[in-house]
Amino acid sequence: MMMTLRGPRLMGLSLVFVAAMMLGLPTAVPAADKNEIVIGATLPLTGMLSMMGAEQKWAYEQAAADINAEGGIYVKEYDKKLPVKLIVADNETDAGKAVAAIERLVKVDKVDFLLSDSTLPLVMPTAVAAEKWKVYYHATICLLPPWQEQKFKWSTDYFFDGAQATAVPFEVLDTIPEADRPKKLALLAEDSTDGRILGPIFKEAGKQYGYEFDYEEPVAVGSKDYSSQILKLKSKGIDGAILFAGSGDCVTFVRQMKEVGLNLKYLHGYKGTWGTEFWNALGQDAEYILADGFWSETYPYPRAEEIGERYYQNFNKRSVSIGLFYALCQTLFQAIEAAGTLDGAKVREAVLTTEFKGTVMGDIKYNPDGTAVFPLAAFQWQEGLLRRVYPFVEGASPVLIAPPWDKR
Amino acid sequence: MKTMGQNSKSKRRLALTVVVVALLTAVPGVLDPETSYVVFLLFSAFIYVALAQAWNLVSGYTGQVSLGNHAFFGLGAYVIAIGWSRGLIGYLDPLGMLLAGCAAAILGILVGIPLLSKLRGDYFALGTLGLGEILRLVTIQGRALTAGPTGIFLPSSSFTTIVPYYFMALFLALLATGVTYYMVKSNTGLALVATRDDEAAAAAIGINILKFKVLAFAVGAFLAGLCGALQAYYVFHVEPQGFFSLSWTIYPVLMCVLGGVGTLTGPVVGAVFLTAAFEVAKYYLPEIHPIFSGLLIILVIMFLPNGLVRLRRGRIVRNPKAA
Amino acid sequence: MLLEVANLTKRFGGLQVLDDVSFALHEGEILGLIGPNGAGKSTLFNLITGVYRPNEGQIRFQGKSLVNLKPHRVCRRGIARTFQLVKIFPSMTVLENVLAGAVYGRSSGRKNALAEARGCLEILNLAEVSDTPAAHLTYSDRRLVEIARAIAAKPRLALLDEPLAGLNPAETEKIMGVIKDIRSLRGISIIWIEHKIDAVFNVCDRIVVLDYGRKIAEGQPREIAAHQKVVEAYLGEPLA
Amino acid sequence: MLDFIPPIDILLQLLINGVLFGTMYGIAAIGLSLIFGTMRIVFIAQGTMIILAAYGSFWLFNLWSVNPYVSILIVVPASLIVGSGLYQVLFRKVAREGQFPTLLIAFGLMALLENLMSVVFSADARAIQTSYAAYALTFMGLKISFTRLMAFVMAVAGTVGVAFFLKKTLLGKAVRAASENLEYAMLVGITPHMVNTLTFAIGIGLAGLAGVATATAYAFDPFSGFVFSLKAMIALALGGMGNVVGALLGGLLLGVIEAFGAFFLSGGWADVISYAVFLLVLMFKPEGLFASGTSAKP
Amino acid sequence: MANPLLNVVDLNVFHGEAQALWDISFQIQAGEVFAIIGSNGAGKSTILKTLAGLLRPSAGRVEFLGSRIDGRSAARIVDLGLALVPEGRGLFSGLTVAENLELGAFTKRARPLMKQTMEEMAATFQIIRIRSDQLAGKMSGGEQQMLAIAKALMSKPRLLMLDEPSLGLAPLVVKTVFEIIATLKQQGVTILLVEQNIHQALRIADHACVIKTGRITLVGTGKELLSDPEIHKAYMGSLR
Repeated sequence: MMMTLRGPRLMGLSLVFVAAMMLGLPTAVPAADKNEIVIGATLPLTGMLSMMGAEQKWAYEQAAADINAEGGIYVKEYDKKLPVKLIVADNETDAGKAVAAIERLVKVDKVDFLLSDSTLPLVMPTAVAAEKWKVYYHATICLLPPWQEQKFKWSTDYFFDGAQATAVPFEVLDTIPEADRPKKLALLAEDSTDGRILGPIFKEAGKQYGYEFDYEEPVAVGSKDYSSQILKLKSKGIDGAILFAGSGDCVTFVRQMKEVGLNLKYLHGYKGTWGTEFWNALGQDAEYILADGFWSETYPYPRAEEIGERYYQNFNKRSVSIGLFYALCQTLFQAIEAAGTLDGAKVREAVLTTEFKGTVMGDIKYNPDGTAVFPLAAFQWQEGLLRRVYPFVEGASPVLIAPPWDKR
Repeated sequence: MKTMGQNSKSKRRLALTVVVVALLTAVPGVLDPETSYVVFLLFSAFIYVALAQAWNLVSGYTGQVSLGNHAFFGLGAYVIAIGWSRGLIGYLDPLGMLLAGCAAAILGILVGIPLLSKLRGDYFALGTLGLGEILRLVTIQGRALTAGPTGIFLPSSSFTTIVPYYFMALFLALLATGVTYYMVKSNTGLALVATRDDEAAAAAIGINILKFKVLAFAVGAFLAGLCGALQAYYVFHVEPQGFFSLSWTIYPVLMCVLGGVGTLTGPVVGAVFLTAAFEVAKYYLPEIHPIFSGLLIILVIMFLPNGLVRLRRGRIVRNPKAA
Repeated sequence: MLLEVANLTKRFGGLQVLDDVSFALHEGEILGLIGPNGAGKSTLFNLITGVYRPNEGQIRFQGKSLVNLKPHRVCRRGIARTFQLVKIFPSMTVLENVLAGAVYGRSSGRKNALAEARGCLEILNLAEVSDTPAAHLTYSDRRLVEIARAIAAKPRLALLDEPLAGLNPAETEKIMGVIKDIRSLRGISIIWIEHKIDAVFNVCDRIVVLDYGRKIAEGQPREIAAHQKVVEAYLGEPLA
Repeated sequence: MLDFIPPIDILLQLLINGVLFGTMYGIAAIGLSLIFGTMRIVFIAQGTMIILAAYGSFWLFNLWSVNPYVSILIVVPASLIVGSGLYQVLFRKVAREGQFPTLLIAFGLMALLENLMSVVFSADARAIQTSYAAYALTFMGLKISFTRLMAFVMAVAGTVGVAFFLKKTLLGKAVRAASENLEYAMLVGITPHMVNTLTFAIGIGLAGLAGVATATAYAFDPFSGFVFSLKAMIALALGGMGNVVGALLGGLLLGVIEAFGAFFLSGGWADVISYAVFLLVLMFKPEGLFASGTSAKP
Repeated sequence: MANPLLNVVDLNVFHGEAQALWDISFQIQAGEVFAIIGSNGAGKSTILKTLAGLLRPSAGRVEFLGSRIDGRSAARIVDLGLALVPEGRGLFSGLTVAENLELGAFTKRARPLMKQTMEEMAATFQIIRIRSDQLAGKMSGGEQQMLAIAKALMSKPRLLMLDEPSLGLAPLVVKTVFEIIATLKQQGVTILLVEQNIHQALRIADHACVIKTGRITLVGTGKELLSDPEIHKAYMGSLR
């Protein structure tokens, strides 16, 4: 077997090499005198969710730049305004990597606070990590029930309320004259964490509004072929549906719907239908399809329009989510100022007790259990633009019924 | 072999190993584990050492290219998650981890027997690759037992310090290396290497080829299962996507290849080196480091196909006459 | 009777490689197995050692059938072999090669096996190179290692497949001596496939001749040398 | 879960859908089969190459309004060149080193391309939007997607083209000869590098064709290639390695299995079934379901 | 003597780290049949493989038509006109007879002449006419051997090398093979023949050499060697 005996020496060498690399990693000196607030975030900058991560990162950076333009956040403990330093680490759209990235933010970058990662499969493990290292984690885009179940002490979660969010389609449907309403509804929720959690809640909400699903089945993630399912829908005479799936899957689904000739008067997409890319991929076929959204630049709140416009200037497209991330930063900054300290526990306390006024999401108030909710919006593709149809506050458009494919 | 008059050499090696282990044991005492990132990095490096060693045993010493490490890793993690969430095992429970390892080993045996008795190398690699995919899909469909795509959340309030993780990972790395060393140095090693070198000749001297292939495969699975179990305890959230990720196979393979396949120190060197290299890449190239990793894989294979450890040996004993 | 081969037939697809071959081997005998290329000699070895299964016929070793046994089982019954194309374990040292034979043959315990292995290396004059990686050996030493590995398994019967192929006269002499030693020192019976017929004639007790899968002659070397069919088989046709 | 017995036309529709989609697996599998047959390389990046070609077609359409079916004329030749380049740069040197170096290089290439594409093109799902993108022909009451039918036609044309090349041209015969016995092939004057370059070019050329088919008929993102590769491997295992027609048939079979699995169970289980079939075939019939009766070697 | 067609000078070849050939030298004149004979493992096939460019010599040189070919690729060598029918016949068993023949004419030099050569082959070899669409692997051993020779001839060789063309064939078929070789000789094809069927080989050979353990031990005309007692000793040892 001729074992090589030079291994140990090589190993020693490589240990030296590793040590050298460690030194190469910049290590923050724990400052006796604070001159900045370090806020870290792990985000999917690469991998499947890198689009979302990029958007979220942009919103965080805007908020940090905006507050720094005002000189920073006044912290009573130091009796001065401290600028915000934002550090974003990549999680490669992988929970394990996200946890490792938190470890680095905490130990190398010595962050004072953590801002939210993206989507439940990444937010939950990072919330656990924050719990381990006792750093305050200001989270969002994580369905509330799983988060509540864990009884986290070091994080909060700002997200839509399941009951409200799942009621949206029914509230919208209720605005349609009874004769035009779809008769048979289907619930198609993606076979993922979110889909599994939301599925039953949709049913519950439907019941409350007097709607029943005549068909429901999980939708396989990333499948290139949904025709089997669409055939089932057709054979059951379905004419309205809620589709919870990623954007690629939604594109495939809608295309095959048209191919197979399944006519839906009302298709309310969740998660996969709001992107500009969805429209680009489907063109006119996307018309009349509804989409969810965390936020709208048509909201009548301070700076909402401005932030939306800034995003448009930068990326030449509209977003229905950046406002949420921007508002998340706004509430964190306000809470830090209110707490007057960089102590995580106290800032969390401040988050729970402060009434946040005038964010781009409107006013926000956290519950004692660490959650806060915002209303989920609904949009409909009309002439290539997302028109807000819900909530029915100022600026909302009426919903349109989709004609059959051959009548368009 | 110690009977071969290499006593002084093996003593020196032993001494060096003891010194290194002693130094590593002292790390959490010297550096504050709660604030030092190095402790964490070493923790993840140790897990990779163990995983790389597990693959090395199967593929390096036995010559069966397995791409199923992540299947066993994920299975180990799920055993912990399911057991702990139902109160059957506890936090950082050694018995639970043993159970996880055994579950992985049993799966290894069940799958190994038909795959290893029927398949040539390429097919075996594909078959094991398929195994990981199947487990991932089955856990997604696993409803209440595996909590589907959501995965299982574990009581994170149990966490107090990273120190026990550090030592457990160190132990796993040592265990994997030790098991490999023991298996290779013992009669088993003779059978494994004989099988790799020439199956017909191995069978002709009385070696039950299938038995040893399956044995190595099962031991590799056991070690990977243990690693998965520890990772489950560390992340507190076991879900299909991350725990059945192919990277739990590919990175260890890459580490082995970089360090030297079929050598004892190769996987150790490779794992430590690459953990550090990826870390640095991630820090300086946050948005494009996977491109760098891909490039690194290609470059390593193209220019160091025999790894660092082999490279040195090759230079020393090269026979000038060889055509 | 140590080994009895009865009516052995083997076909590969349509090709009849062995056709109704029968012979027997007595305890302590050295049996030469000769015949032109393609006569089916190596196939016979592969049938005895369980690499192939016969289409028809029986193989009995010490009274028990070997048919359907896997190669490693056959070895544990007490039959070791070498290969026509030398098969050593190149990434092991010489001692490790032989040790593997001792450990998995019929020795018990590592210590005994080690002693056994060293003993075999002694017999074959390989002690000096025992720590050399097998990959670095000369061709003739590889042959020797292969034989040493086979006898380290403590067989009752050793099947040697052209151990002299590719060796020069001095090396040939050496291995012929070794073959005799194996029997006299260890009491191992031998079936020996060889093309170097003079060597076979000098060493073997009896000879079996195969041609086109059939046994065409069997007997003592002197008888075989005079056997018309044998000469024809070898030289193509009767000498002028 | 069988809550109703489906009428025959639905079963037929399922069959058609399965076949139409299965050709995509099939054409990917043929490329893999060629590369595997001559070089023993398990080219796991094949799916990613398909996606890369799909992006090629996508951008040609979006930036220069090149009709996606016309883009075949650009994408496929480009793929041929990329393929031979890949062999020359990545595999020529390593091809002799054995199995896992080449596997790892293919994996590295996959990681590299996936992330490169996600950085350059963004990770958004894309699809080509044409007037006929969701148009379906009606044939005896059955709906047949136009783009999928075209994809099917392209796949069949690709298969026929490759089969013709292998059967009827001297170079094609040389490829078959070399994958049967490289040494014998060298003795008649065939150089391994020539054959390898050729097969890699064709393999990636097929990926190019599959890429155009993907871009026109399906939505794709930078990361959807890996699953494609895995499915192509399954198709390959079903069809028997190194067997062009078998690979296509394997793909069709897989497509049909998935279509029926998705209908009768659910999408998630359909994948489980296809992997289970894969493992079972590997375990019990590793020569593939459509292996021609070549005599089992002793 | 005129310039030889093939001139082999002091060829040394290694198999891995074991030397297989030592200082092999011989010449072949255009139009003659040259035989290399020797027992199994003596190194005959190694010589042919080296000449064909499949193995690289570590020392020595090979001149063909006055220019050096050692170290050139196999493809280049066959294009120059050195065709080898290897042991095992070198056929592509999954390809048809016609396809095998076409590939025989793969070289740049032979390709333009493919059609014409094919007709010539069909005239010489009956089987090609009848069974051109049959898979080569499905033919009998004798037919395969004919096809293998025809395939090699498709490359329009200046020197045809045959490695044990009679191996594994029934006596009657062997006779036919040698008849073919004789016909080729008459047609002026230069042939390098490796055989263990020494009588047939020497009878047809103009010149021959005997190789033993990698070294040439005897050289002479076919007739001289045929009556040389050493030959019989080399094969049959003390038989005489």
